[in-house]
Amino acid sequence: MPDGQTIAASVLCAERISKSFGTVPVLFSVSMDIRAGEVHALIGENGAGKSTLMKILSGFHQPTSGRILMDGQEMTLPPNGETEKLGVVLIHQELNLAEQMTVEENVFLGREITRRGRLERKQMADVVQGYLDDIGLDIAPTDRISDLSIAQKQMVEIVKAMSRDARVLIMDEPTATLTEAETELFFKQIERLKAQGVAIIFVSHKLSEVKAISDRVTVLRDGQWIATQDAKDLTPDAMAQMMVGRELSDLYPPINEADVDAERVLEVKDLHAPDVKGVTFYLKKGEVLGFSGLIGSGRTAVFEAVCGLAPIDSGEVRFDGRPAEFTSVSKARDAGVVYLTKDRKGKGLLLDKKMRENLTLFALPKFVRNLSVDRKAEAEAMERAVRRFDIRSRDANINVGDLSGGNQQKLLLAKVMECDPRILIIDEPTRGIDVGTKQQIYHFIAAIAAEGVSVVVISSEMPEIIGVSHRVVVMREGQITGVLTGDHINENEIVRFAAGLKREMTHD
Amino acid sequence: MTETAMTQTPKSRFQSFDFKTAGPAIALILLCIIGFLLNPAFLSEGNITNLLTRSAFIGIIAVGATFVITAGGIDLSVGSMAAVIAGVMIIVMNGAVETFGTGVTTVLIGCGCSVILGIGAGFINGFLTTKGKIEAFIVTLGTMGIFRSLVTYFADGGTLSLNYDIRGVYRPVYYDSFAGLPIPVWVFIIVSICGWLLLNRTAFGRYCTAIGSNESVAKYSAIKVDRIKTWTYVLQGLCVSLATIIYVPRLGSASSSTGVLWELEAIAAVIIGGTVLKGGYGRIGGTILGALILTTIGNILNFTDMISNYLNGTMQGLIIIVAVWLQRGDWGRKNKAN
Amino acid sequence: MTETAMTQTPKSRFQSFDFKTAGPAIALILLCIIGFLLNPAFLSEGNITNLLTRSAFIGIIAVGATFVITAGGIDLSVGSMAAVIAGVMIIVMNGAVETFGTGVTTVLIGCGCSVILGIGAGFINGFLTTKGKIEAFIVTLGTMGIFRSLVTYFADGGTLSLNYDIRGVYRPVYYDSFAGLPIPVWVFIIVSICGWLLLNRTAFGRYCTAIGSNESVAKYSAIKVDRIKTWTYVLQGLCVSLATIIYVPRLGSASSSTGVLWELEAIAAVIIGGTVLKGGYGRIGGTILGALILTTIGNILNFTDMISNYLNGTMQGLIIIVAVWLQRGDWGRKNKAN
Amino acid sequence: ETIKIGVSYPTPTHAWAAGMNWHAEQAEKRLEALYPDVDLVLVNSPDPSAQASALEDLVSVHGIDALVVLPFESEPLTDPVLNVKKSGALITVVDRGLSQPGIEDIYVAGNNPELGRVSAVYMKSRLKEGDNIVILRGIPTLIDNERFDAFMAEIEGSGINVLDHKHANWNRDDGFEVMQDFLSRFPDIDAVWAQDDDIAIGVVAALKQAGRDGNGMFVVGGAGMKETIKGIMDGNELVPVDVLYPPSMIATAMDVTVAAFKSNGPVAGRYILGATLITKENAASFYFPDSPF
Ligand SMILES: Nc1ncnc2c1ncn2[C@@H]1O[C@H](COP(=O)(O)OP(=O)(O)OP(=O)(O)O)[C@@H](O)[C@H]1O
Ligand SMILES: Nc1ncnc2c1ncn2[C@@H]1O[C@H](COP(=O)(O)OP(=O)(O)OP(=O)(O)O)[C@@H](O)[C@H]1O
Ligand SMILES: [Mg+2]
Ligand SMILES: [Mg+2]
Repeated sequence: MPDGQTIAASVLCAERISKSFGTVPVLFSVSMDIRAGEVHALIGENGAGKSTLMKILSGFHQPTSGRILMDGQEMTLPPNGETEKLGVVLIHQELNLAEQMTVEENVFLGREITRRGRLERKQMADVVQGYLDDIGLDIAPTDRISDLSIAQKQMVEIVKAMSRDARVLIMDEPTATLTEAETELFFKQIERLKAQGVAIIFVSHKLSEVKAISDRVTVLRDGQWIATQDAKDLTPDAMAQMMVGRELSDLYPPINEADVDAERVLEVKDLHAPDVKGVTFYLKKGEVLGFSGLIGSGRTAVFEAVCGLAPIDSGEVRFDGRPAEFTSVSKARDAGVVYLTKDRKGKGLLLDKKMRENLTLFALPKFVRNLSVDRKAEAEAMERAVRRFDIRSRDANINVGDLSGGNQQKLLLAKVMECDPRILIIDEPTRGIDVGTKQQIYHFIAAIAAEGVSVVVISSEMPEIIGVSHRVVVMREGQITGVLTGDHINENEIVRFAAGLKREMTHD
Repeated sequence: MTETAMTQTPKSRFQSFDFKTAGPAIALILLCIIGFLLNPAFLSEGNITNLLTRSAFIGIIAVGATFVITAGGIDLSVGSMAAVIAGVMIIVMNGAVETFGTGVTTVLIGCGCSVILGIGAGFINGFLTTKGKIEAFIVTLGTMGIFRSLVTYFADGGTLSLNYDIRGVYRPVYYDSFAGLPIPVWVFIIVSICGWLLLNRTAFGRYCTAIGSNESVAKYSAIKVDRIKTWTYVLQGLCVSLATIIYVPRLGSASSSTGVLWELEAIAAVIIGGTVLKGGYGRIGGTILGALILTTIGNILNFTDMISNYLNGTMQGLIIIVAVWLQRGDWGRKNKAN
Repeated sequence: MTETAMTQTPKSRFQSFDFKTAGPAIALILLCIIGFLLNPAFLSEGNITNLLTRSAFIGIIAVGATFVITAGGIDLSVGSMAAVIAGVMIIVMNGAVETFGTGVTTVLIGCGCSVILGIGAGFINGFLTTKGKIEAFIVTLGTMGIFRSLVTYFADGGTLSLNYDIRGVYRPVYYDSFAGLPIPVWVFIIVSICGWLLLNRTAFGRYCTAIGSNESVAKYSAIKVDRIKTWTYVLQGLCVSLATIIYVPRLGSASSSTGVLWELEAIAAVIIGGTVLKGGYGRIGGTILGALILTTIGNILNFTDMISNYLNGTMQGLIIIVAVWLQRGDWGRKNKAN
Repeated sequence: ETIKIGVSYPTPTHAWAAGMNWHAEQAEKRLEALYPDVDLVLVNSPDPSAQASALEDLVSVHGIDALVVLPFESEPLTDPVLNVKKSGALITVVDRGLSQPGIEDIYVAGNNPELGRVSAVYMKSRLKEGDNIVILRGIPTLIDNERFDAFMAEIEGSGINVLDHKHANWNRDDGFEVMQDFLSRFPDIDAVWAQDDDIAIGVVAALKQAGRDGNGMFVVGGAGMKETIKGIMDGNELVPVDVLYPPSMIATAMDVTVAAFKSNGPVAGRYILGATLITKENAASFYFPDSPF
């Protein structure tokens, strides 16, 4: 597809790249070129091969066949991030930070500024502080990564990439964990880099973002190149259609009228816990309750306290009308209250284990027959989960760490669903998931709510919250600032509560 | 963790023959061939029996260690624990003679006491590690010193010897055979099978692996991390007590030099067998082979006088390194690895 | 990895007073108070000097171990390495007497030989671990046996002793003082400062931490993981050789029992000092305090005959566990933790 | 004005050393009761370095007037003992001589080469030309070498074959395992020199297990463990004799050292204890039932 002219203008160009892991082919003769000063979006379903292509373009994987041209010159990219010397920088989809080290240490890892062997710590800290200010991130260069929230970690990754004077900046789902406000700040930086002539490749499942920021869009499906088009010619719907290969119906399912008289299965009164300051709310049977707010507003903290993952300082939790303080996660699980973490890599999945072991880990007591784990039942569960959540891996036997990001997320969802919850709390359920699967998940949430399961959806994606919730709770700084129902659930209202511009005390 | 993930991944499918599993077995077979070439008596029935019986001690302890290590812990105290348990067993049995005579009852009392002590000592290690939140290395280094000095104290620096009359009753536990195999070997086999089932077929085993692989994931998966970890140490204690029960009738004595360095041998057996020291991946079968390999090395060195006695340690060290290198099993793929 | 992440996370921002750092210092001060109460001579100048000088050996080795452990490795061979280096040094110096006389030159040749051996031995450990892809535990367990048996071999089972005339020249390195402090203490101070600078102020130190924290992150940051890891073992070897250089003039001999269990002491000093055994977090200052704590415990036990000698190990074990428990520093927050 | 006497020896890790510890403690009680102005301070150390440290502490903290020391090893402790000497203390060295002559005022020791020689002489008295023996040695140290070399020198030319010798580290378990392997390896063994009573216990167990304890087979240990001596008194044929290496030598040394302060005659000098062959006839006089050894 790329004619001679574009090759001349492109900084980095992949020609008929194929890639197999072992015998399993993942990419089939994919071509893509990136020009200076453009934002080139790469979209496709989960497991389409986007991350793999990005890793090939930055030297982390070697292609099985095909050529890579840089400035028109064919070359073999050096491995292990050494392409940074050539100006090609990748932000990995999986967070790639050393947890025990500080922000500054991570940003400069591998290319510290030294003078006569000694680190210029002051200088490096200043540089990092500068970037942090630019991107509007309120952390110090001396903070440890392990103390940060996932979104903050993602921002640190972005800072790390920006600090490297890239000619080609490749970003694999950088915005998956960011809220809209943060994404906006981030896009400002992108615009700035673009103006400096940096070529940017951008992978995202948020198609509206793609539409907003990119100049050209390349679509992959099942490892095949489908199309490369100017973004201005495409609508998000058209993109989705090209990705999935079929017409997508409504993303969100119709919301059933909530049953006003349904009993309250969960009541939380004046809960105080780490990062939670006096939270009161209730959850009704069969209800989908959205939790919105800015990053770090304490939504996660509330439910970690409720589910026995964090200590409760004071307050009351009532389950089925009876006081229930879950002192351990297993007690919560046995009662049917399950929490799906937003940190799939750190807290959700065992990356060095197979899918089956991960799937059944949470609900393992269910699989125990005669003191031993029923492996046949496990295999059946795996089969069911693959069908139900459309988990796609070309090789059923790979470690979960080698699954594509979206498929990991689906597996995580399947894992908590294994224990047939009565209350399902899902934190950022569609992080890194393609539109097609998103739609499935939303329908799925609606369906289990209709069966009488109560669902709490914590999400930083406003449309998602609005699209699936019966009611929406908005939090700010560890407190609930408002509860929205019916027509009041709209972006405007949520933002005003989340930003602290409006506050109402609802006590029922 | 990361390391394993990386080394295991590449194209394990291509290998119709799984080296990672077969590695220790191959190393053991090679050793046996060497032993036979040095001296055909190596493969005599008597020697094989001796070898298996000897492996039983370290092997049983190593089965316990496999759980501890798989769950990301470490236990340096096992050798000293064996010594102190043996010592207390002997004191208790000698004391029980007056009341219960020199019959089976006394021996059973001794064994019961051993089991209780093993479980208790393991629980202390586990409790301090989990609830005390002290690094396992430090806790068990501490208890290692404590147990060792306690047995020295009980023995008054010397040797505790079992009453001669009880010895007669207790002796068969070490020296007798059943269906051609000595009792200690049977105990070893049973412990191994139980250990294998526990690690590979029960929820407990899964939980150990999960904790060793990623403790936070385990916690978020409703696993009682502290409880499971404590259990691994208790299990280790139980294994030590079983090993001690078959050790005591052998020479009927315990002293401060009993079980010195068993901890290193046990851990080495576990690692040689392919379990990952940082946790998350355990193999009981490998552990058993590891214990056999270690014992065989010592045995072979006793079968030849080609090497200066002083260099035994050198041979031992070299063989261990080579055995583990062999079991990596990717010497063929060396160049292809990036 | 995970463990640390969890224990460090909660509101470290809020603690104005960092227990994690102050812990070992508090433990040491408490020990000194106990020592003084038992016997005021504990704080006499002579005793303090002895104590510092004694800490120097383990301390210097432990500084090296801090790097190895921070980068996620472990070195069990240091004690045996010290023994074999001491042995070869003595052989070389005795041999050099004929050519170079009994002057400073001979001593310098000995020291040079020590440094070369230390670096060489460290390199072997590092090379086998990284290029041979064998678990560090196995490699260094193997070399531990090899080094130990080599020194036995060189000494023909006995003791290697330094020529008496060289001893006179070499003696001051251990026994003399400079500006009120014995030479070994100066060496310890210099090694500590260099170690601290290297770990905290150079890119190398950061690379060690990064590798221990997450090896694939380090690899993806274009850090030459294998090379850095090898360097940590070489550094460890260098530290061992320096410790040996000041050890030899103390006793003027080496035998198979030289440096037995130093590896455990060195690792214990590192862990007591707050470095995390699984890597990713190292503290030289803590290591130095850890070495001082260990030596002080032994010293205090020599000061009192209240306790049966046999129970020294018990006291030692208890004190180590309590010292580390103290330094966790979150006894106040006990109840809030889940 | 009390006389402070430091007594330093290795931490007992095997029974012989424990016997020594017992004798030292007995002597402490006895001497302190006898002379109210004498204070004995007993310290033991797990390795040469620690013993050097302990010696430093005895001088700097306790300010001892005399030192009774059983050095862990000769070489490494020569200088530390010399330092104690420089502080003005009287020095008594036990068992292992220092590597520099003239430091000690009093020397009390067993006789290692003699132990080896006496054992060999007994072997020769029981065996004929062409008979086979195996040797289990101790921990590789000077002591072990002295005993072994003297044994080999004495046995040489007798026509008795030494099939092999391995280190059993003065340890029962090692003795058992090494002997098991010797039995698998050599079909014809007529006698065993185990050098030490602990090793001998392991050897006997292995012989019994293999059923090769008859046919005139015998084992010679060494040191003088009470169980062994009891056995000899009772006419045990498998272990018919023992060669003495008395753990009470430390008590002897303490007596002599106290005598150096209390006696009116000179006591400095060398006291070498014999390596007596203990047989059924003389066994009773070497039997201490209360000692741990
Ligand atoms: N190291 C590996 N070994 C084996 N298979 C792999 C490996 N890495 C990726 N794969 C497989 O390659 C396919 C493509 O994965 P990739 O991560 O490129 O998808 P993706 O398009 O980025 O998806 P997502 O949107 O979910 O992130 C998947 O089926 C995945 O399981
Ligand atoms: N700005 C911040 N500074 C420091 N820590 C923060 C910050 N924001 C969040 N955190 C961490 O996040 C936790 C509370 O936020 P929590 O994760 O519950 O919020 P959330 O609303 O779920 O946010 P997210 O969008 O990240 O899921 C705290 O433990 C805190 O350590
Ligand atoms: Mg991806
Ligand atoms: Mg006294």
